[in-house]
Amino acid sequence: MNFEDIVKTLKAEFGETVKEAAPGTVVADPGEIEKIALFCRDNPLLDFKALIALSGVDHPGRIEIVLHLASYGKKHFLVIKTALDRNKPEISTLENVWKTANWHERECAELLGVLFKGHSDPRKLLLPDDWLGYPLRKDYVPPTEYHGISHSRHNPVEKKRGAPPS
Amino acid sequence: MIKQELKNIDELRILREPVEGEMLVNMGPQHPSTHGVLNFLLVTDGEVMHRAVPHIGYLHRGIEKLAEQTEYAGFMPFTDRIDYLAAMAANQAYAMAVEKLAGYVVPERAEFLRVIACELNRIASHLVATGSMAMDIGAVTPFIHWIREREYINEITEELCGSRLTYNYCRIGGVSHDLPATLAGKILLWLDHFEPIIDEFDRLITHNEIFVHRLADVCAISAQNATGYGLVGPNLRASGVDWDLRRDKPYSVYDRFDFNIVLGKGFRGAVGDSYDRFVVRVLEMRESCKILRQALVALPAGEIRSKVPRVIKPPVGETYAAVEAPRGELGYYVVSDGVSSKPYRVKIRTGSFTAMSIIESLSKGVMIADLVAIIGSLDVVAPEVDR
Amino acid sequence: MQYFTNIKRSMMSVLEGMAVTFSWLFRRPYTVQWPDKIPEPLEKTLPATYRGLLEVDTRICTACLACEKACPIEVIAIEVDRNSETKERHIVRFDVDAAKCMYCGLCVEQCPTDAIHHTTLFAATTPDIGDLVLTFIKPGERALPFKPKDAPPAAIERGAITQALLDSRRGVE
Amino acid sequence: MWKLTQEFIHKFIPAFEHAWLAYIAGALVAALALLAFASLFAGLASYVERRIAGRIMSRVGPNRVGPQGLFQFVADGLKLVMKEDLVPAGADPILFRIAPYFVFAGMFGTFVVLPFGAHLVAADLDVGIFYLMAITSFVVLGIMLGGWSSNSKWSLFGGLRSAAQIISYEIPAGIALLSVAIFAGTLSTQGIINAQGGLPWDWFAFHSPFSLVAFVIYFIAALAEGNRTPFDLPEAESELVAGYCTEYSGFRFVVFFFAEWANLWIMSAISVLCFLGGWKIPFVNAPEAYSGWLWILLGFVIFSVKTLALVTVVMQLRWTLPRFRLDQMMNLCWKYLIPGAFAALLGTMTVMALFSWDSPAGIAIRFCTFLVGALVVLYYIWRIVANYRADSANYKKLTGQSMWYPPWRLP
Repeated sequence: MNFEDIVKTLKAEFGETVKEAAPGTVVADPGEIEKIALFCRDNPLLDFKALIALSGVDHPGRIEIVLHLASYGKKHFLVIKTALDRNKPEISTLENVWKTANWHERECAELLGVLFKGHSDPRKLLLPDDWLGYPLRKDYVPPTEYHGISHSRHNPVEKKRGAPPS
Repeated sequence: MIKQELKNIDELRILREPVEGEMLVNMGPQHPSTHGVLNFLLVTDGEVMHRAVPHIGYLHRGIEKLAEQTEYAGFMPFTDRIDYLAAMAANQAYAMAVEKLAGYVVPERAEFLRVIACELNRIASHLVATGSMAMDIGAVTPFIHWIREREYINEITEELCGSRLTYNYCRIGGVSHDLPATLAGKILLWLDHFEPIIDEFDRLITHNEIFVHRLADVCAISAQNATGYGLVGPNLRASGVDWDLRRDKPYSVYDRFDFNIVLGKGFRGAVGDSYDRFVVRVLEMRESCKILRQALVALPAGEIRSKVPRVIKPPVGETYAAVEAPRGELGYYVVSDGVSSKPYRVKIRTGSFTAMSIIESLSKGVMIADLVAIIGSLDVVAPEVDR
Repeated sequence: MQYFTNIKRSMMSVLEGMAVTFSWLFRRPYTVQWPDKIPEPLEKTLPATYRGLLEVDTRICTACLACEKACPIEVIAIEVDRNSETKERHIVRFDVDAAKCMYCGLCVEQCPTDAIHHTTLFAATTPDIGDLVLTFIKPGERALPFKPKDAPPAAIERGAITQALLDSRRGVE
Repeated sequence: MWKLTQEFIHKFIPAFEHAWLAYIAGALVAALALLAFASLFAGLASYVERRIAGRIMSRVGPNRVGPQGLFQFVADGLKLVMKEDLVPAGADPILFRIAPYFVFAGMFGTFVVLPFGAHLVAADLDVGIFYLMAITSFVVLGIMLGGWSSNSKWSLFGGLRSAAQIISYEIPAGIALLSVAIFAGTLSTQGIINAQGGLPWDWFAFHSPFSLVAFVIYFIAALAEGNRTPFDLPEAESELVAGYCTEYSGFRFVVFFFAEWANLWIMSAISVLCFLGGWKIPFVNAPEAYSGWLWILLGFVIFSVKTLALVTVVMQLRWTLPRFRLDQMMNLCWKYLIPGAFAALLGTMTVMALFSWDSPAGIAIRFCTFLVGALVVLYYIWRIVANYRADSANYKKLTGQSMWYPPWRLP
């Protein structure tokens, strides 16, 4: 089932909240995301039973959440993108649609600072529990030490014009 | 005493108050059976576990942040370090992503060389997976035999691309080294030697009754549960879902080879139990041998790298390219802003990350010895989970 | 009945497994007993494409700094100073930090005259990690960048320079 | 040895009237001789097992310490003795220190009854086998103490697992030995051996198909009691790090280590003496023949050859079979071994009641069970040759060398 039919069925269901961006990608607005996700998974025509990846991208004005969906039965793919406001990124969790979203969202939350409303286990996944700041944001300044352990090592092969921190 | 142990982490809010008679055991980061550095907090009642709370992140090197500070071509050696057992798959996926983004065409011979290196790497990775799983169950000998077979593969890749583990064999637009004349013969020689050894391995372990009883019907994962938790690769196929990127989303030259996809058929118990995952990996090794033989015969002549500028500046855009790695789908979502020669964002999707997330839900009422068997059967590799 | 098939099957599979392991007793062990019980030093047996310790032949280095740019983690440091009146460029410093290098081979590909190349050496143990910074130009010396039209000097056996450097670090004469 | 030393003293120092002093001297000599033999065997067994394990895994095994690595166990022993044997914080100091010696006592106690030759036995107690079963329960005590007192959750798991395992496997072992006692009519070890003949089909193992089953069941139960491989749950490397002896280091670990390797000899010695006709020389049946020194020595050689054969089988099992899970191990014991042992007991009794030892039917039954046993061994050897041949041609093509490399040809 190629991309145009997918967009047609989505538009039939959700009207203008779903717009077609690049080939294979659809842009949806954050409020609707849970309903769209449930629809994609349960509709027999679309049958997107697998969420391949949920990634966050930090753009200057907005944080984009990108969902890569795949249907093992129908063998077709779809990318759904939503833009969130950068200073207060909030989106409802997709955990009860795809269970794998649980860990993807925890990782996206701690690395990009996105708040997933209704998430069952909002602890930090990869970073230590008392880590400050969101590392994957563009304006993130890495701390030089953590609990007294310094991050930078003297670069023995220093260049005269100021050695970049290795 | 228990509360004092976990005072600073607000674990207890997640775990309910441990009932009298329950014990919190730390299957800690330095435990022999967690492949790499993982930590399970087991809430057990004697041998039977009520819950296994995984703690990951010990090996988080922030590769995605690193990607934003290195050039497109310079990031290739880092992709080996994501999953050191399947370095070739990571290389190929990254190379494909950037080639699709920048529109470079990979010559025919380079595609074949990539497939050959990828299949060799898949056999080597499955050797370690099945071997270490047998070792976790208690049989030490198969692991050492499999590591010996892997030595032959390391010697072959040493000659092909110079390194035993972190190949760094792909380049954007092709491959770094050409196949030496003598190496094709050596690979075929090794394949003839290797196939009877798999039969011997089957006689030694796969059909061993104690091994079967230790694994059959242990944590069977249903197809629907596997897709829901995003399992990929051999774990997914063992649950009966017929999905293999090499055939369903054909990339590179895989559509020219005929090989069948191994599915879990409940060989000695439920479909999708640990024994199925083990047997699927062993059978997949045989399939890879078939692909290798066909690829070596059909290897065309020609140059191995297309003309690519030294500093790559792809246009604005984003791509997602995925490869069937030994541990499932390994995908790169690369976003470029068209201006700088460094990727704007690289998201790496790995198989072990989702395989690790299913362990917590499986661990209800399971014995500790079985938890060791599940981690082995799901073939979780710590660096791939934490990136 | 399942009771007896279980017994029969386990007896047979234990016997089968024992037969396999016993047959291994008569097969040749695979261990290479490095470093002392092997016919020839291991460096010789490694293939030519092996990416071991880096080595720079400063005589044919054209000081184009391609390798330094290609290296993703700034392991190579080259300093070239220009003599003001004679407009001549000299390589004053060519350091490779072998401890930090990840042997990826990206620098070797960019070098036009194959001055920097991999050797098959891998045993780089030195008392202090600082010693692993291979300085291919002695402090105070200056090397003339190689012009492609000059005649290429005599080729040296690969690995000789780095081995000499490491031996001098370890106090081996 | 005990009686021998006593007669020796009386012969040479006839005026010596303190009988009890001679008694103690005899005991001391016997104890020291047995300790020397046990420790030497424990050390060499550990070396040989590591060599066999090496060769099974196509590697070499220890060959650097001493000629071909023979002194490896001396090096291990010295290393462990010199290491600081620390007591973990919070551990129960007294119990932690006593535990290894309980295990050692339980293990070394069994040597008193084990025969080495016609008259070479420390003390031929007439409660022989009963004494054996009683002493091995000391080992359980020691292991549990070790597990509990080292104040680490993993050792606690190891200790409890081994307690469950050894206690529950003593039942099938006991019943299997019961059928031996009924056959031989006595409990004393020398008596049992005298009741069996020298030729293989005169051994008790081949007395009837049921006694063959009893032999197999006893062998499996002995494996479990020694924590050997299919049952090495207490110190399962992949789950409990090293089980009950995780926290032990230094000399205390040597004692645990010694107990485990000495147990190899005990386990196979009991099997050989009860089922495979001890030190009986094949064609010499008359009891008075076993008085000359040469015959006793020949008896000792045959006894140790049979025991070493069983020891190698146990060693090889360790590198072939995976480990049981706790509930599977209990399931195997209570559902398979114990009913099997009772059936074997009933079987041997009926066969003994129906056919006397020398009646042609008795001989016929003995002979055909022996044939069954021989057939299994021949099939095993045939499978070994088939496995070897399946790979040797390819190996030659790949590496150009012939694959044949007999284990005794050490690199």
